[in-house]
Amino acid sequence: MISVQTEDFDAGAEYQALRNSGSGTGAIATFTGLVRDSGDLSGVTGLFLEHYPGMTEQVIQGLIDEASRRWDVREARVIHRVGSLALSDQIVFVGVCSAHRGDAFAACQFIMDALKTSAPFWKKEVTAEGGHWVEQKASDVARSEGWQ
Amino acid sequence: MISVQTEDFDAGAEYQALRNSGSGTGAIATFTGLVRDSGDLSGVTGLFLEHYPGMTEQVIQGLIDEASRRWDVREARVIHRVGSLALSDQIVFVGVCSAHRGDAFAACQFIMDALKTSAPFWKKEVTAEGGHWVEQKASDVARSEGWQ
Amino acid sequence: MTTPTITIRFFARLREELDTESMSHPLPEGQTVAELLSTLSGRGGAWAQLTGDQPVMVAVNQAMAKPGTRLQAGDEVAFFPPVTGG
Amino acid sequence: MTTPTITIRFFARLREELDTESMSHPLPEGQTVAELLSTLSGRGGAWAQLTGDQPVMVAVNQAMAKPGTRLQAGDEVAFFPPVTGG
Repeated sequence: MISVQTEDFDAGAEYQALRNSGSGTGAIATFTGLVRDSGDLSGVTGLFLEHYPGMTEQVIQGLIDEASRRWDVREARVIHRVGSLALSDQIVFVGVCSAHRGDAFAACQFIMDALKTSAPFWKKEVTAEGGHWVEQKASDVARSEGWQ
Repeated sequence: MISVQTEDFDAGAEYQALRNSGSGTGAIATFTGLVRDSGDLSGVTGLFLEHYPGMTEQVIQGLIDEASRRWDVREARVIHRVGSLALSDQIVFVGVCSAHRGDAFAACQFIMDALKTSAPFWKKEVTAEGGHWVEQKASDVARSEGWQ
Repeated sequence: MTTPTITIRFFARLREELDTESMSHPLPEGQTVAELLSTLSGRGGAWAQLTGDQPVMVAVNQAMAKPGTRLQAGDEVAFFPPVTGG
Repeated sequence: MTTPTITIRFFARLREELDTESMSHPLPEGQTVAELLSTLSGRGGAWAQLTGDQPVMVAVNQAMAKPGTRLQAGDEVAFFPPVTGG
């Protein structure tokens, strides 16, 4: 299940959907990203997230497919929000269920790491003066390349 | 928060508690273990989990403390059930929130891996004929030692 | 006979700085992404950044592509900065 | 003068096979975990497994301990198989 949406999501309901994936599931790993107050004085009041409709969903499906080839993945659910988000809002959810915990953790982390460097989303930090587009982090690229 | 309990738990409520841990949280990783129908013909109908009260909580607190020294951990919640469990029941929950996703994933996985080899819980597989105690897996020991 | 065209889309910072979301464009001579970028960059002003120092990512028909990727009539070509989701 | 004692607890398979959850025991001569195991094993029957091939884990006062760990009066000593939670 892949959803790119402006509305918030219920991580608990996503977990329940994964739990209902069948009796062979022994492990569920989830990750949620929140808009973090980075604590500096830049006056950021929120984020604006833009995406490339159509391509985004295809890229994410490709990541789930690749994770399913590399690990035992019974079901994966990915939700990514777009539009205006406030501090502490949920941005992204990745949940994976598997027979085994090593596979659930690895697939969940792989999808999340790869999503950050290959899914066409762009973040703008919003301030009172307007905003600025966030630059890609070298650490995210390195983390994603670590899976290859 | 550490709880060893016979009752079931609400993973969604645990997630919400982690989410309310403060505005510096940017990442929440959770893991839940379920009683898996391993699909063989051994006639297992459920599990019985025994523990060493007192020591269990101390060991888990020690794992959370160690994770907090090694990674940015804003809050960690661990729940482990004991007593009689049926197939598909939830056994264990580990949730970690952090400023950064790498830390949340690593701390969550470390606590879970280390719990399996150092927290005094013992699993008995229940069958119509009685049951048998589960033997420790070499793969779990190897996974736990991988963190040292 | 109609001139073969492609659709070009821009996202995020490029969309804002070029003040263009989407445009129809003649299929470039030579037909590669690199040649298209060179043509667009020749418009000057903000467009010059398309062959500048900052990385520009390209997708053709919603799949990541490279400078040497050949274009065909009807293709959807998208240019955007490195992605920053998640 | 009272004899100094320790409390010994057993868990899981050991608890069942020794049919003992908890017992009071005189502080062993030499005062190490290894000596205590040797004394208990000498009871024969199921008790012999305490120095057999299968690993036996030990905790003293609810912290993991080793064969050489010295015991003191009042200690809580627990013996159990390798753990299998999670």
